[in-house]
Amino acid sequence: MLSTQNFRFTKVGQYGIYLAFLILCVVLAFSTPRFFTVSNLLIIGTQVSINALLAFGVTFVIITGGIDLSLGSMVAVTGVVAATFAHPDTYPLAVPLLAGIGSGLLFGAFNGLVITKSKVPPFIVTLGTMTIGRGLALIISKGRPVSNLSDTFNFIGGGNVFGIPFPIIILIVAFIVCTVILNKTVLGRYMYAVGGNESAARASGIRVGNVKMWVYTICGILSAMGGILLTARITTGQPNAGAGFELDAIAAAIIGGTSTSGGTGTMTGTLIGALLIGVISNSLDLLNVTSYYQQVVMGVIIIGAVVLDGFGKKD
Amino acid sequence: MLSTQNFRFTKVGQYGIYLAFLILCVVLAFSTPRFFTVSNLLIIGTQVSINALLAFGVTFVIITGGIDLSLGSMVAVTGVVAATFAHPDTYPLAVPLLAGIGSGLLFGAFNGLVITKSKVPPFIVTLGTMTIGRGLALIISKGRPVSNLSDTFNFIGGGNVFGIPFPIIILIVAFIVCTVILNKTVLGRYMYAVGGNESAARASGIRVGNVKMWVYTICGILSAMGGILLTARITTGQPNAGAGFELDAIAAAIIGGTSTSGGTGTMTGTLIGALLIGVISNSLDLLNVTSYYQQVVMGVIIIGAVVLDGFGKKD
Amino acid sequence: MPDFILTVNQLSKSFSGIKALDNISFNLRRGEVHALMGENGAGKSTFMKILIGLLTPDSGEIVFEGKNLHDSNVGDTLKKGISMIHQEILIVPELTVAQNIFLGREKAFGVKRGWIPGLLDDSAINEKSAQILQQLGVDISPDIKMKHLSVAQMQMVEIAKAISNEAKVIIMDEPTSAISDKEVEMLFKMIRDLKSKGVSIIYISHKMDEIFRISDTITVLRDGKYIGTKSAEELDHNSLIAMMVGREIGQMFPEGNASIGEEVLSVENLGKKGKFANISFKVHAGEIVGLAGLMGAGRTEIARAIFGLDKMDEGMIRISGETVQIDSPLKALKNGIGYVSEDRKGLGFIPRMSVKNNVTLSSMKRHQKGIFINTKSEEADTAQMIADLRIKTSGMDQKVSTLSGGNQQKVVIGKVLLAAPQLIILDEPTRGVDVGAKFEIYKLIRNLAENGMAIIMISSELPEILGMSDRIVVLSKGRQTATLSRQEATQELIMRNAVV
Amino acid sequence: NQSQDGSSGESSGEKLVIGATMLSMQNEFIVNVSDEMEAKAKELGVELITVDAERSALKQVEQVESFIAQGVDAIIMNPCEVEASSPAVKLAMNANIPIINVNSETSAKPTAFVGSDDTESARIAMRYLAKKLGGKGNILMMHGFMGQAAQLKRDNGAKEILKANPGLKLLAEQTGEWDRAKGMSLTENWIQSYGSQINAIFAHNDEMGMGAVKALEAAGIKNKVIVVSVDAIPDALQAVKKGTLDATVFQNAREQGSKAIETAVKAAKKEAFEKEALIPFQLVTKENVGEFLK
Ligand SMILES: Nc1ncnc2c1ncn2[C@@H]1O[C@H](COP(=O)(O)OP(=O)(O)OP(=O)(O)O)[C@@H](O)[C@H]1O
Ligand SMILES: Nc1ncnc2c1ncn2[C@@H]1O[C@H](COP(=O)(O)OP(=O)(O)OP(=O)(O)O)[C@@H](O)[C@H]1O
Ligand SMILES: [Mg+2]
Ligand SMILES: [Mg+2]
Repeated sequence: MLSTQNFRFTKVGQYGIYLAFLILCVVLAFSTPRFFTVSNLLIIGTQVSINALLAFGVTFVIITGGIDLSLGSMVAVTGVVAATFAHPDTYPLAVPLLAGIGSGLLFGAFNGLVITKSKVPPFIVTLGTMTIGRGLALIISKGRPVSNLSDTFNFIGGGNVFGIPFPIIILIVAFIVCTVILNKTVLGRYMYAVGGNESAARASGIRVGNVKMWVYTICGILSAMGGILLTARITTGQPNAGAGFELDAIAAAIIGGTSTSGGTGTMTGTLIGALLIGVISNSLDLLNVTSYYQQVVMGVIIIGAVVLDGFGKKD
Repeated sequence: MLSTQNFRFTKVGQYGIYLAFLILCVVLAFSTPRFFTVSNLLIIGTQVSINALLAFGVTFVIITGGIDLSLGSMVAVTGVVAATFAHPDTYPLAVPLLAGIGSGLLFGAFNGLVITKSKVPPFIVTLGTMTIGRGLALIISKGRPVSNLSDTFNFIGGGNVFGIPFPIIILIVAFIVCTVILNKTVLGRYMYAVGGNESAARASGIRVGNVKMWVYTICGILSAMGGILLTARITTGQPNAGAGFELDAIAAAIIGGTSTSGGTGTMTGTLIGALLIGVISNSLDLLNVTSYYQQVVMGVIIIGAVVLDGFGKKD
Repeated sequence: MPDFILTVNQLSKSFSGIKALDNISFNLRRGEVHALMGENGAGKSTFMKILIGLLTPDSGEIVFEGKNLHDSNVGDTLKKGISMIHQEILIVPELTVAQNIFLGREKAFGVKRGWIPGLLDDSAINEKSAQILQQLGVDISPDIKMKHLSVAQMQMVEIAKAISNEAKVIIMDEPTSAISDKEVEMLFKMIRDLKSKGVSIIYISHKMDEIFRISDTITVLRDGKYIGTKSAEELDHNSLIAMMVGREIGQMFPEGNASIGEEVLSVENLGKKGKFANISFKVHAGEIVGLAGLMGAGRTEIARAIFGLDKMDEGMIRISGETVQIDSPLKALKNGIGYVSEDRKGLGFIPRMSVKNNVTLSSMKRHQKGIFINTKSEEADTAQMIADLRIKTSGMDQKVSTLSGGNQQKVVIGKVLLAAPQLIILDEPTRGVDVGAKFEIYKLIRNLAENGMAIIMISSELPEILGMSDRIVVLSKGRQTATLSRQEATQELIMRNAVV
Repeated sequence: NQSQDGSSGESSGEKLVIGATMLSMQNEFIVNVSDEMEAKAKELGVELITVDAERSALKQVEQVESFIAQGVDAIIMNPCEVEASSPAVKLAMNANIPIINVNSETSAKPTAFVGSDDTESARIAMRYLAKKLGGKGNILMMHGFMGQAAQLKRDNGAKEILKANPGLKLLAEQTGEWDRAKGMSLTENWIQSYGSQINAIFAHNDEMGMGAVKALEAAGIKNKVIVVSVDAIPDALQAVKKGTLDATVFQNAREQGSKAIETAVKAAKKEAFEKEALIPFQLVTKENVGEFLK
């Protein structure tokens, strides 16, 4: 009753989507023998990893009631920065990694700072930094792809450990860390509180501004991880990379049950959301659906999955 | 204090932004003599017109607490549909216009229907229809621009009436009609009520579903007007037109004081928001700012304008 | 010189030019219960929010235990030992009861030591919460999500939260507005306990009897100004009201002389699984039917079902003898049923809209010419309502979110009245409303009845039920246990039927 | 119902499967190449799976990964990027699947290349401008999406010729993001800035070139400004015929498409094939536009 009045974008539940995802997988397994093979599943995992990292980051942000549209630009900036330091025989691997992550951290912290200090809505701030970031990536790289990267660096995107692609390993580690932060730490608790009812959080003595700073910074770090992964995967720092990634990441989070009005969401849901998107786009290619129709089918399945999700619950 | 608890994206006020806009114009008038000429102002007006039409539409939607990401795709679909009927010596002018507007109306109504009937958040529904729409535009046009349009049709985008470009006339008419709908009609009042507190609106006897249907449908019609204008301006129906227009339109609305949590917003504010964006991008070209830096400056000015807006008020 | 734990000097605060507090001075002794009284909008909550650090004053100083409390934020004040139960229930719906109780204090109570910084220990929090809730005598599981609780239960959790902070000063801003007598007794027991331990309480309430039962000292504010501080013994009911309102109010419940007319509403065997069953009663024109019962008895659920907000599983509703199907509020309004919810924030008003736009929201049919709004008729009706209900507002364009609670309530009543119903359901119509306004609302209800309106009044305040109703339906755990006439009803009889 | 020839049923197992990933199926030129590939594949009786990389190198790499996992017999790639699409080439080579780059290059060497050098297209366009202007004049350049391979190469080609012609002055350069409407707005703003100073505009593609023409026409100064762009899409050819667009540079979609399939089939069957099939650009002006209009 109380206090639900302004929950605009109604929450999408957390269980139905698992079912929707399962159904989709079963249907696919029957429609093409190529879907349910180890190699294809590993490919899907690898393909999903970047979007999932961004989606984890934006899940934190959305849980506090914010939004981050600058994800894609952060991917470009951090990728270009990392690539700049990743030429063979220049610096040890740690340098490009730290430079990339560091630039993402700064970018995210800047988002957080502007959002908490000014009263500008996150939508506008991050729309602004999305444009700024795109410009920065082009300025840093002088508009040209930064190529000729070291093999050790490229390993991050293309290597295997015991047959498991490295991006999948990063994905799993990030998932565990994010889940712990969200569910097991005070910071995670405060994220839910700030997003669930900012006044109540403030009245409980929570420093709302600090929580927001953290959240956007973490989102920046995760975007940087995505940027590094992308750069290593295509072995180039691409200043125009990541365009539109923000929408996919936000979609994954919302499909997974995070409500844009804040206060709810889980990392598992987001992971499923990202997998759902990844599986659809993989299987549309496998089924050789013509590209124009792919887009139509993609849209229909995403809406359909979330509708199905809604049926699973009562409320 | 009270009842603001869930207003996530804080509202941006309605007066400061006028000041910010004025300051920007004055600065520009002094930095380049070419800015404040009749011909340049008419060009800005023409360039702004499409974004403004979409922004008016999405203002209605955001006021009810929703969002519409499918604007850009609707521009493409409606533009292509209109162009298909606009070849010279085929149909009278009314046919492409009605076909374009009609397809926008249907598209918008479909958005509204899915949003009200399913419990899927508008963000996901319109993200889905954004993809679907893009696919449809490509399917209809077979991926190719639809060109060779009649002169009467092209007049809509390129013609003048007493020296005033036709797009500006459409813009002014649409602005007046939208303002009247929002401020003077029962429907407009209900939009504010639904966005301000949906449960209370329902308990007051408002058919919330109907209001939402109207809002998305109107948004579809305005997008179609944008699509027709664009098609007539570039004398081609482009299936890939309008990509990213949704973000510009939403930005214009929010810069103009519409809160993404619903319940507030004015058409005048949105118009100023659209003009602000238009003026910035026009003047960056006039001042010949390098393209990489253009993006940085654009982002900074948008955030800056809204920050300035915040200072104007106390709260 | 007495031992003041808190001293406030010349505090002022205005909102966009309007003075909410004007030079307030205030002293709080150690171990006293100090009541803060005043009409709706007098500035009580604003004052308290400044004390806790949620609002910053324009001028003035606050001294707590000899130290200036200047520039503190809420976190600091809470740590220094001031805690507060807020008037508007401030909870995080998606978190559990225990998580809400310890929100902001996890570091002290529920953090495991380990190599991950800030790792939570929810089982410790749950255990501790269970203890506190038990002390308060409330039966709520600490690990259920807050959003599943009723408003009353939420208020109990808020009380638990404030009390468990081991504060030296506890501010209670209308802590009993949503709870019933049983819980109030538990709270008072706690307050006495705390007092004996030297804790000071600032107590705000519009319920006069509570004030005289619990407080040692009473300070009165009026229109943001300090009126005076007296010890509770010096005052009686009437003199306190006079201080608050600036005039005397005679009899609280105006005499009714409405003639009972035709049957308007008749419900038969209403039932909703797990909520209520076998509810049957009738309401006639000019009649006031009271629905009495304890918290959670199902009264609100019945009202919601009749108004079409919830579906019911069985039963029949007749309006003026004709069976109607009501599946939405719109249908209810069309059938002449109006509802003033107990949840005025959730279901009552649109906070960002003006008084005028709220008041006319349910009656736009009468204020439109074609698709356009007829501003003239709208303004005329609003002006009428502001005058009739004595809504205290700076103008009909003031946003409802900035009105005081009582005036918000009047706006909601005004909205329902303008829809011109035959039957009006008032759910806790005087919750959080000051004495003066209460009296006005009672007069208003009487007036409506005299003009032939049928009225269902739900209230947790027995005197109100007894003073106003022509007939009283008593509910207990979703069952109808008695239907009493005005003559036979007594406080004891109602209570006996409410607990069976 | 019955299939007329052996293109279904048992025989489909023996049919060659070719996977093709295209830069963008929203680009008319690419769509033309793709259509030609489709037609040729049908003619040769091979199965062609075409996917759209939507201008994302990452997506392209992933699509090639999928092709490899599916075990296609050959891959045709229309690269999004020179560098960033290279991992796809390496992956295919490592998996011993022939990969043919069509239309543009990658830094990693594929099995075969069919297409032309983008830099050359800009050189051709710029040389034309230089000749028309008599080696002297003010030029505006409209870039494609910044940082993309085609934009970079066309930029390089144009700058080369500019350097060789010191009389040509680059007044301003700015991106029109391949888009006609953006190109039009940009030109409108340029007209405000430079007005009669403008002698010529070089646009990185026909879409933007058409936008420039529209803006110049609206301002009534089209006859004073020369506009050249690249691609020779039907709209542009019409405009050249009408004389509104001064010239465009023709890329042979037909030949690129059919040659790509032919090469892929040969490579898959381990027959001899051309390692590098260069299909030349052609300048299209009013004089020779008839050859290209069909
Ligand atoms: N955020 C605000 N903006 C503008 N005016 C406000 C705001 N908050 C409170 N006010 C005004 O300040 C005055 C004091 O309000 P306050 O809530 O302190 O009253 P109160 O004594 O607690 O009343 P009640 O008994 O109804 O709770 C009222 O006139 C109210 O309208
Ligand atoms: N939002 C809610 N979610 C879950 N259960 C609820 C909710 N609100 C009320 N209930 C439960 O429904 C039952 C009936 O509550 P209802 O509010 O109708 O009681 P009431 O007699 O009106 O008492 P009150 O004085 O609390 O309004 C109770 O068991 C209560 O706990
Ligand atoms: Mg108060
Ligand atoms: Mg109740």
